[in-house]
Amino acid sequence: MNFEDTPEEAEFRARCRAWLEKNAKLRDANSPSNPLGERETDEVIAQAKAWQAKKFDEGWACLTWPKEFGGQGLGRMEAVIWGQEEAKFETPPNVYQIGHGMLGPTIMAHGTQEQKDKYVRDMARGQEIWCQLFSEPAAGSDLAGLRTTAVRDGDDWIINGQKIWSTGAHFCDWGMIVTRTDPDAPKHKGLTYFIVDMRSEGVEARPIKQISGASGFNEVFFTDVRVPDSNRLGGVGEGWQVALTTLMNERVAIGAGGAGGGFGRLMALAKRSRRNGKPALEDSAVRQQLADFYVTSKGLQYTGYRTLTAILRGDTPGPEGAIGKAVGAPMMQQMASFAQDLQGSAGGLLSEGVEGGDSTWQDLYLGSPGMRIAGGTDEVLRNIIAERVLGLPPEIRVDKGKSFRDIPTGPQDD
Amino acid sequence: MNFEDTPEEAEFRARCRAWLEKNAKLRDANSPSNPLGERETDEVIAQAKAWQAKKFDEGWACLTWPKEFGGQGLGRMEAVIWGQEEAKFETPPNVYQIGHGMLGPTIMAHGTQEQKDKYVRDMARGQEIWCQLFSEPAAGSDLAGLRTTAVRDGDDWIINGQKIWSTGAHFCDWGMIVTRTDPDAPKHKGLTYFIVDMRSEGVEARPIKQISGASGFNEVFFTDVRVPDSNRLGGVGEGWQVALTTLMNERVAIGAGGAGGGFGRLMALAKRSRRNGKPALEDSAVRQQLADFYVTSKGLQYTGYRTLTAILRGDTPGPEGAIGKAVGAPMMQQMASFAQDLQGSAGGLLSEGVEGGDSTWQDLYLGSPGMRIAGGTDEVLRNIIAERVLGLPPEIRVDKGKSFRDIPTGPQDD
Amino acid sequence: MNLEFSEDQKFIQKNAREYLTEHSTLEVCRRVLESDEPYAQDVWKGVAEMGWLGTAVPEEYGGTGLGHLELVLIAQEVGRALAPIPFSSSVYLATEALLQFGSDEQKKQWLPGLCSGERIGTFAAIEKLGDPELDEVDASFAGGKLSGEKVPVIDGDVANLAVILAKDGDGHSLVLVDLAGSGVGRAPLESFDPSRSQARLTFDGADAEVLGEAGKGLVQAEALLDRAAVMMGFEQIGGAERALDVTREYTMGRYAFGRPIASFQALKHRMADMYAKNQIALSNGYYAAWALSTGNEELALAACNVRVAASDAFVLAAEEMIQMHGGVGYTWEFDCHLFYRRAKLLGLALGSASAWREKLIRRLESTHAGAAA
Amino acid sequence: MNLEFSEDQKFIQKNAREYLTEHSTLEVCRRVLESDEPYAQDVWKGVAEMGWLGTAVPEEYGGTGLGHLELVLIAQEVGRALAPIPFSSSVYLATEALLQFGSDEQKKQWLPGLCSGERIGTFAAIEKLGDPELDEVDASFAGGKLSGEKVPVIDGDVANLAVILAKDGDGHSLVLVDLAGSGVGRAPLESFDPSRSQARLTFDGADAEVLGEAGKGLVQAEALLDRAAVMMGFEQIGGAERALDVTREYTMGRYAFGRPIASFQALKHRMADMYAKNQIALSNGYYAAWALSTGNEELALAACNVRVAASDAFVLAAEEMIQMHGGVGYTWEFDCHLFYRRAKLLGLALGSASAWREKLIRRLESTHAGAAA
Repeated sequence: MNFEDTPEEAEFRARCRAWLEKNAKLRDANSPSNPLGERETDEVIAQAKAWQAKKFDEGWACLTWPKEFGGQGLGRMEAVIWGQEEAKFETPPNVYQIGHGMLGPTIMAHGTQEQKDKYVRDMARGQEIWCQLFSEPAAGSDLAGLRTTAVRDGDDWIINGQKIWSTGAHFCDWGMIVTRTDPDAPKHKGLTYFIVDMRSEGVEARPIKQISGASGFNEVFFTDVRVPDSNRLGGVGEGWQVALTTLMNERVAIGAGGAGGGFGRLMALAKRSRRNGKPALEDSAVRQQLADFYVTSKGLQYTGYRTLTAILRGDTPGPEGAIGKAVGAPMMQQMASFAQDLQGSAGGLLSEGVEGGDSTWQDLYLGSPGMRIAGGTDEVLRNIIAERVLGLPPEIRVDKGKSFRDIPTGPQDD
Repeated sequence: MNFEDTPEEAEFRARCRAWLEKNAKLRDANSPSNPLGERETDEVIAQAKAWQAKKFDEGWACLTWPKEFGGQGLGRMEAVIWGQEEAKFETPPNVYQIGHGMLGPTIMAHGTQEQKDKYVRDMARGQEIWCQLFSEPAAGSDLAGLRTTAVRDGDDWIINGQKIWSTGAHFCDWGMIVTRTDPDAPKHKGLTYFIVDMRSEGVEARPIKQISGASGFNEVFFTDVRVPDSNRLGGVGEGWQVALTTLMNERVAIGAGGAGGGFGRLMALAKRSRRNGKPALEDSAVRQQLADFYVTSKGLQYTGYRTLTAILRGDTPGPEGAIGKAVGAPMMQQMASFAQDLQGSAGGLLSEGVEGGDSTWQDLYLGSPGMRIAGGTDEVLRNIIAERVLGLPPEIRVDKGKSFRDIPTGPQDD
Repeated sequence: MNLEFSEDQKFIQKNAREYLTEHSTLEVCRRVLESDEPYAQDVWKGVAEMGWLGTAVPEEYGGTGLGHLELVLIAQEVGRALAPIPFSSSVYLATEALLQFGSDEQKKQWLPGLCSGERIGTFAAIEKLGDPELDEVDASFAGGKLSGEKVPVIDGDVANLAVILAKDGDGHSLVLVDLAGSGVGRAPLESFDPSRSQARLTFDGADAEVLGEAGKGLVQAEALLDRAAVMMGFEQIGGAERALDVTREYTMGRYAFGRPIASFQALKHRMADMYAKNQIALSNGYYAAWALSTGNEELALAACNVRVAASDAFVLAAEEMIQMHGGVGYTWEFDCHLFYRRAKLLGLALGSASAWREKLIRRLESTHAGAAA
Repeated sequence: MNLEFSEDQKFIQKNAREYLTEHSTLEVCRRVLESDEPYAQDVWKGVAEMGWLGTAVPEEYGGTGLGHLELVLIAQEVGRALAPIPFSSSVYLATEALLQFGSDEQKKQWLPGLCSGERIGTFAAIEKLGDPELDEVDASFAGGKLSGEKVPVIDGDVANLAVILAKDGDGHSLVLVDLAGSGVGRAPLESFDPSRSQARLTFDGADAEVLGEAGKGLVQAEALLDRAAVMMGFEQIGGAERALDVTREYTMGRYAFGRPIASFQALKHRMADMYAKNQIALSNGYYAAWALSTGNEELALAACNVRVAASDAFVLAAEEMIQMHGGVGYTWEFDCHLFYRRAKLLGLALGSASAWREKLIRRLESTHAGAAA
């Protein structure tokens, strides 16, 4: 049990730090993170690509990937240390989270040698950006209910349908899509996974405006989009297994961000705000609530460290990682709501208005419902914990064993 | 909209009050009620019977029942006023809650004229006490799953099986029991309801010790107990409908008690206890929590008044009455737990120990889990609200339409 | 005992619902939210024509001479519709302040305009971040002139009449200010719920006159906030009820795993909790409405009860509404965020629920009602 | 970075679990609960023979010379077993106080007896209802004599050695008292969890000697409570984990409506919440154990974190345990109430979770760690 760096780790950390200090600026550590963020402009994308290229060229990209695929062949510990240090600096938004965190590993796990050679190294250098095309309007938490079809046509497949909640699809070059190739099979079967060129004819991405006003997500429409069979990842009908690899990584990624930051800023707000005729930070009820946030967020942080310890030992992260997001995302909403309450009437403003006020908490209160939904709703995560960690019985399934065509999808079916 | 008595009501209230003052002593209004209480001794039972006889003889028993059945033929408003006033006095424990609140109305609704004549008036005078025999060890929230059988034998029925959670069965003279008379029918069908003499051969009541140490409930074993068909209430196979009448009244009765009392005593405790170097009542966190209890308990009280208003207008109380118990019972547990926390280390004692301490809250913390379970668990009540008030779909039923014999009852069935 | 509204009162509510269902749809709320339009003038005009602005105002001052029992039911419908109009500021606060504390002359001067909707009123006490005590104000009144700043003031950008709490010598007074007068500055502020606008008001020797008794400003402001809290409580309850209705309907029609998501017990139980919270708020509201309408001293506690319960209920309902809608609930195009924004705004408008909890306990301590509860 | 116990440490934990599973069953807990027996002497003797009482005590003083990382894992198993023994009082408090503050002579005099289990120690600070500040004590020490009263003192009826916080001139000191000496009175008190006994201790000029530095009693008591909170936290987590395990098993086997009640989503989600709470407590525990074992200054915050999280987790787990068992969970004959009582007792034993929340914020304010969190 040790929370401190070994001498080797400390040395590596110092090297990361030195490179970062030369190439970027330290950021304010007290801002809460609001990951489901802004719509990336062309300028931001260009900055992100430049930053990734610089990292790649100087040996700081995709540290754990094999050197042959553009990585550095380093251990997970080094990647963690790099991540911790990079997070302390102002860098362009990470538009590679999905590609590097989920899709690269999926190709390396399920792709042919050709596919690995063709895509993975370029993905590491980041001059092309990747997105994921999973959810559909009628298939959210029940991902296996998806309806986008792919039909074989000679050496190609023809894709038709609609995807939704694709982060960054409007600026991405490549996507990874799950389609239904056999509607007569039970719903988890009959799915197939493809790599799709987002510039193909028939692909149209429309940004979705979120309640915060930002548009990080897209609806993506596929009309007779032609994809060569060589872009198929995994076997025909095996798309669900491939998708699970991707999803497992998603929940770990989102969970880790869920409980981020903001506590110091909340203490500072409590110091400035009035309650019961004195600064709110002197109010015992405020202090009790602050303590609860602190205890929970520290607990989540250390839970993350425990998961990391397991990963460092070579274990696969298990479903217990779901608690980071299951607890962290609702807590962010509660923190934001509490902060607005601390502001009193001024909390009903979007920003500024009174001395010291800004829009941090309002933005978070508007952004946090998305955190509770994207990448697995609170409800799905509790089911995962209940069924896969505690081994409780699954839901009674009315769709089990039925062919996809026969499953009710709306009241009209009754 | 009016919370105050009309002149007629005020006059009636004064009459109640005058009689009560002559016959009983005012009680301390600040004690929280702990309805699932003590084991009644013979002495207590004798006191209760004497009090009921006095009320009956002087015209204060079962006010709303028709005069022919020993009541006073008064309106519900008068009954409410009487109840409010009587509650302010020290009286023997009400061992008639089940008989007068639930069983009498059930006989009046479903009984034959003979049954009404034979039982109801005596029940009003209270020299014989009644209990309810519904739950079984394997049929708690799922009451329709009960297994106690009644088999026809000439003019009689022979009852075999085990009931549980019968309040007061060990001192009762009469019981009302639901039995299964047709195991091949689907489980809500095939039930029949009887009146049973608790002194019959083959009836054995064993008190159940509760976690509080008290024993208000019983297990009751039936071995070849013979009941004449003239004691059948309602038709053969119609027991479920008759039982529903009883249950509807039970939830209203328990719900009304759920949020009772104790707030003033909690404030007083907060005044005596230390926190943050001052009386806990000056601590803002304590005050916020007190306020929440107050707001919720007042809300429940007024919800009860709304229900009462509906009853006074002649409406049947609807399933929305479930919120009294669904919210009130868990709140009592939270209040007790909070009070123990206020006491700090002394809260870990059963009673006394430090100045001003008594066992009120410890008793309530031990008693409140029973309030959350008896007469419909929190979960059952939420289902009732969800399905019968909000009209949400019922649970997926794996037992629907199956004959009772074929329904899984344990892992061995799989 | 009769804890129910009369048939006549229910009829008024039914009318109000029908009118608003037709004229103040969520599209109207969205229109105001998405544009620079500070409030829906069409709805405001209609509501004025229906006579709702003067529901509790005697006919001699331009009102309809009904009362607060009728007004709270209309407020509930205004809340249910998320009507984007300055109803609460003008009716619960400015009009109510004049009704309670105004001289006959002041009533004659201002109430008819408020009832007809030609005038919009508001009330402002707060100047500081948080939930300051009422006496923590710096704005001051002397010699008929008001100076200082109030921020944020709901509907402060569209109101033309304001009731202001200000220092007045050693004490405090409520003063009336015509916002069209000189020495008044106003700057719109970005609102968390842009369907209800807010502003910063600045006074630099603006003409003002005392409303009610000079020096009694704190007591009067507190009484005014109590009264407004009851009406606002009904508005919040209306919003919470509709949030539950919409969520119920959506979850009945949305299928996952081959069944409506409303059939999943986790959602059912949470909708049951929402219902229970709404009912507890409503029952507290009934009692408070009775106390408000009869002038019963129970109002001091009842106002806190309904304010706390209704604020919590509406915020919970709106949060659950988004969550149970899933991904679409988080889109701009769905209406969930209209509720989410409004719930938060109304929950903070008269001070946070926490501040009202504190107020409740202070009152329980001073009335000894705590011991009798 | 390595947030995990070593294989050796896990082996010790496994052994402890096996031993307690065999020798400290719930029947033993119930035996003590239902009788006048103040603690299970058989289990105490066995635990002493296993060397657990001196886990963190150097061999020269009769211990096994392991450390606190091993001790917290044993504590977790003691908690899991609901062992009815004065482990926390004697080990986390009295033994720890001697280890941290005792002179070499004091250690030699007392530690061997504590490690062998012949002596039972306890600690007492509290005299007043609630969560008084540490300096709110009236007991006083002067000229080698202690006078005053401590109530309640867990295991105060069976301990023969006590560490007492008392006034000492202008300051406070920790003092050691042999409870067999003259001038010591003790009266058993009814415990909310009768499987752990409690008493009132009175001192009337009892012989006592200073432990640690005279006048530094408050600082030392605070440090001692921090250390004990970590070990107690693991004991609470052990209890919470077992409460979930038992509940899980019961709900899998109990059928209603033709299916195991564990298949109902409302129960599943709440068990998931219990699991999450337990994990959050455990992760805070890991960090605190590291800080405790290395003497890292992070202990000041980490002790609060684990104390708060573990107290809340165990109480929730025990409440849900009864609820999910339904009617039988409410019977004396089922074991749920053993957990329910123990959870509440341990949650109050070192001061309520609320008091630890307050302590956490005070420390965050003074360390500025709040800003860096």
